[in-house]
Amino acid sequence: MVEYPEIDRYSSLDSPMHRFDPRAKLIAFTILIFSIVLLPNLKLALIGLLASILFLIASKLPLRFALQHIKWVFLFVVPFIIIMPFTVNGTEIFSFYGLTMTYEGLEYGILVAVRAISAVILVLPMIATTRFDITIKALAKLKMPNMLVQMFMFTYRYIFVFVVEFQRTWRAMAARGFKLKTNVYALKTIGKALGTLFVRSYERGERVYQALRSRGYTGSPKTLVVFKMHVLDYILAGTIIGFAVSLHIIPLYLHS
Amino acid sequence: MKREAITVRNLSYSYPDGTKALEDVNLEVYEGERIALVGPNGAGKTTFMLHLNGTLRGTEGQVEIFGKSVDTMRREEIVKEVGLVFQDPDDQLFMPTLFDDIAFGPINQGLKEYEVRERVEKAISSLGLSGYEDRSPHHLSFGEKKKASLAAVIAMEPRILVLDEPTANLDPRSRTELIGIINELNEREGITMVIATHDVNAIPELADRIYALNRTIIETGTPHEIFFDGKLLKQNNLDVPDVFKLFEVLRCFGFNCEKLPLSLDEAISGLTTVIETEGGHIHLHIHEHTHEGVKEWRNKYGHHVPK
Amino acid sequence: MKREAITVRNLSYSYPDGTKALEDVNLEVYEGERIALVGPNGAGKTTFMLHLNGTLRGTEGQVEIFGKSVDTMRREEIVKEVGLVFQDPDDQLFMPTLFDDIAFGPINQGLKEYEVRERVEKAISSLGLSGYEDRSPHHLSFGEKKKASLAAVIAMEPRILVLDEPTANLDPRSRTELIGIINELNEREGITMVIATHDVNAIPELADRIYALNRTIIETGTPHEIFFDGKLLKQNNLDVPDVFKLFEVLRCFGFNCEKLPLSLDEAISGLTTVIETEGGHIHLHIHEHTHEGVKEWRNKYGHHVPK
Amino acid sequence: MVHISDGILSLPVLAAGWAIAIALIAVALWWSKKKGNIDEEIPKLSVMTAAFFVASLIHIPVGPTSAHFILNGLVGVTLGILALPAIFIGVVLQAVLFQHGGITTIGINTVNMGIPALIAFCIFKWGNKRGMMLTRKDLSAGIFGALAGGVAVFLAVVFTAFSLILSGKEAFSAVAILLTVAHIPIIVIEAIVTGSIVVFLLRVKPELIGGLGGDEK
Ligand SMILES: Nc1ncnc2c1ncn2[C@@H]1O[C@H](COP(=O)(O)OP(=O)(O)OP(=O)(O)O)[C@@H](O)[C@H]1O
Ligand SMILES: Nc1ncnc2c1ncn2[C@@H]1O[C@H](COP(=O)(O)OP(=O)(O)OP(=O)(O)O)[C@@H](O)[C@H]1O
Ligand SMILES: [Mg+2]
Ligand SMILES: [Mg+2]
Repeated sequence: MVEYPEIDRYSSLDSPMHRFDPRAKLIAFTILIFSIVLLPNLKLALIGLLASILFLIASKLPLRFALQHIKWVFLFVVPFIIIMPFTVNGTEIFSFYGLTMTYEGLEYGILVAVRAISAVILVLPMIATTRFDITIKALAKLKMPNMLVQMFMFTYRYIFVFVVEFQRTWRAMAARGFKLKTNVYALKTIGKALGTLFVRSYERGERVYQALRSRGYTGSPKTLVVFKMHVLDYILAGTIIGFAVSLHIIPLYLHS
Repeated sequence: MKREAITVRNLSYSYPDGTKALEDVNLEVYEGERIALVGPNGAGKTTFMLHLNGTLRGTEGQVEIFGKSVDTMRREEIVKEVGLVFQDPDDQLFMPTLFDDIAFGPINQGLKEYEVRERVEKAISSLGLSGYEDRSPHHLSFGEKKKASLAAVIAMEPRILVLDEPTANLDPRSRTELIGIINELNEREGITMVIATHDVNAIPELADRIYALNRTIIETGTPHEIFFDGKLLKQNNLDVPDVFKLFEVLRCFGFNCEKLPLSLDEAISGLTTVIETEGGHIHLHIHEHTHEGVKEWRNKYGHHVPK
Repeated sequence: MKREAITVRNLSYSYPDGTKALEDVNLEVYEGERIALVGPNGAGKTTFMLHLNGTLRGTEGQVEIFGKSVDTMRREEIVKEVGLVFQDPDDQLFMPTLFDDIAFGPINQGLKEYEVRERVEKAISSLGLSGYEDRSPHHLSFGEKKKASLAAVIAMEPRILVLDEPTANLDPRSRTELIGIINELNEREGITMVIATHDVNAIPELADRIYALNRTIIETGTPHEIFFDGKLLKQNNLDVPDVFKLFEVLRCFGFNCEKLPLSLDEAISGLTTVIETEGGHIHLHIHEHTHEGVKEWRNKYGHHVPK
Repeated sequence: MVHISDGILSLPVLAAGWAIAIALIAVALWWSKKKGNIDEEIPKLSVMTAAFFVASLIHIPVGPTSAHFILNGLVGVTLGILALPAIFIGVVLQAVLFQHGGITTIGINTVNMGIPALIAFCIFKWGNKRGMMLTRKDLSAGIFGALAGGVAVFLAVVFTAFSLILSGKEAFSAVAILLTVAHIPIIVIEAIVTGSIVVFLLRVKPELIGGLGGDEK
């Protein structure tokens, strides 16, 4: 019904990506993702895709896990691959009941898809190779505003609690013969179940606040986490950022 | 021999994340029996119970209810046979009023309105909740919520009731009340009961037979058989009722009886019988093995309190 | 006389929605004492505990910790004195890993990093949780979560520990373990304890004195005093340990002892003493008042099971 | 599916998304800090956000496929202006935990769902003030809750479609239309569900409605 987030399931493996300092990793890959999604043509995008795949391989994440996380983007990209070829004007490939498929359109559709897929692939070496709480702590070290850091921390923690809670409510409904259909009765009933979830979460929020206060919370919890940049981290981050920038700069020279 | 109400064969289950919660579980419950399911935290009691009404489906093995496999039964059929009461009543009470909540099951069963009303009324009155129909479950006390969640399930008139930790977090009076209600449902309506509990002192009053579960079924037997098996108990983080422990102590002082009592009522009748058969009195004294016996007894339960 | 650790005077509290949860509560706890707070569901135990560290502030009356009013104390001061362990460990384990969670309090106390690490290590090892530092709470069993939430509080080294239903939902071994840990903290570190619980069988092992709460303080006394007061118990949905009940029964059979034991250990020493003073043996027999006595006893506890 | 993935939008749209999102979040946090005790709100807000996040993981059958709840209308109705940081957190977590949406599009996705949430909040408040004239309070809450829920999703879809169209290529308009049409059943579903949640909350926990941090309590 509802599943746990398991993005950091394989964060305890060992690979160059796992050893990469989390702060440097976040910055370098974010820049690379921005770089790739803004690439103007298919050739460059394919280079980006290739690089993304290499990073994924370097992360040693199991293929099945990777595919599970990547598959969603296809759902979003498919309409583009199908529709673009018929809506972008250009050189005709073939015509079909008045629909014209163009070369430019096809290329554009594929470009969008390649950029989207590369970006999703890169999220894995960036996020899935670090325990998620450490990623949040890295964001804190990178000066993300404290209020947002706290929200990430607590929200992430309580997602797990509520997944379990909602699963139980859902099972209790099923145990009394409820079946999920798309009719008004079922939807209203789901509304009530969700209402229950929200009421409980609100009450839990109050208790959590009380528990926080009981442990001296004054609005800005800190954590103990030691990050240490090694020479290798600088080199790796420098290389990735350099690559990201050169994807945009080198073609300028090649064209001129 | 009575009919089998629940038959479980070689049931195994792993959660999607790989946790092996159940492994090769075999069990049978006869019609009208009251079964206690005991086992340490994380033993798989809750997981097992979710299989009894098909909420979870084993990766292997099968579950039969009155001879029919749950795999082949339709949801409505299973739900009519097996009522599941969850540990945390808040998981189960999700309608804005108690009436709506209790009516939820019967409505899903497709009953007519007057039948639904009848069912709700009966369930409410048998749990002593009359007058609470329009209250919101969120505003009830914990004990009332527990009763309400039981009412919501018995309104569906299942032949089997599965209860997850019915006495947890209840104050003593509510606990006694709930035990009384459960036994009454068993006696009056003949409902078969499966009860997971950590409350060992309640077991003698609540169960005819115990299954000890720790991922797989370790042992089954009457409360007397199970509570006598010190090794089994120790290996599975289990405990025995205090009354039983005390009579073990009394035995060290020379009290002589065949069957150690588990509950207070058994203790009274036990004492009476022994006194009658032993010619009017029982003699307690310190004999040569008393201190040794007490020491052994302490070891058995790992009592930490210094003498 | 020992110092007063907690002094509560005329404390009243109503929730914003108007529920009067506490009314004119008066109570004092001496340093190093272990207090059990008993009362039916909804009696206000949890509400009361939230006042002890200033999380809730009474609409009337006041709470003093070691002679200082919580109203005038700064948050950090109160938190250093009073550690509160919540009933549901998920309310309290709000950080993503066990280490962060246990370190949370000490960091807020402004300790240096190495001190924080020391505190965490000590708390973790005294609860037997070594090796769990990097685990997230949702991968822990219920019993482990309970221990973790206690570790998180003792890492702050409070002089007073307030525990809300520490034994609920635990399997018997975890329960025994937790009781042992609580008592050790009391003995070794001299921590004052206030424990709300429905688990009457644990009270003799856990508490020197009982406060019976039902919106207001009904009574206070040693476990013996409270458990002897049948009327008080009945009026407040309370119960007594099974061992005590059983000795009441034994008394009907002619067992003669001044102070009925509440726990198994007391029972053993009680039996030994009585045997020694009575010249080597105890005589149990059915005398003219036995049956009457048993009947009265049944009435007292409203036992529903037919003879 | 109103989370746009990476690789589709143009730089100006992405940049504008981030700029507006950051500005709105800053204003929201500043505003609630000024009005009340934000320290107290943060843990509660986070826990609520977790609940909304979990709710949005639920998929329900729609014809042959299934859809996820969006519930941005409800987030608006319950959290008020704090809906913005909540939605931001949700969007980020969706992107990094489940790869729904993208990294570069976090800004624009926050805007596309957040602004409709605020509009839903306003509709609900305004509507309920008028609606008090109806004889039954929960009827009015139900109607305007449903309206808020439906409108919020509708606007989110429209905003998303516009983001696509604004990204240059008029060719995207076909996708945008497809997206909008595909969401019609979801709008109806969200309206019904949001309406019934609001009615439920009004009965059971009325303080949950009308913006956390409680203006006009
Ligand atoms: N949704 C889940 N996903 C993964 N593992 C789970 C899930 N639910 C339970 N488990 C694990 O399965 C095992 C059995 O859990 P279960 O809740 O059935 O135990 P239990 O006997 O009911 O324990 P308790 O006495 O504490 O209630 C435990 O190891 C638990 O951590
Ligand atoms: N947040 C709240 N708002 C309004 N009323 C509340 C709130 N929390 C508790 N109450 C009410 O206050 C009273 C005391 O509740 P409290 O939780 O303190 O009882 P308790 O003794 O801890 O009960 P239990 O044994 O079930 O844990 C109850 O009537 C309860 O319904
Ligand atoms: Mg369980
Ligand atoms: Mg309580």
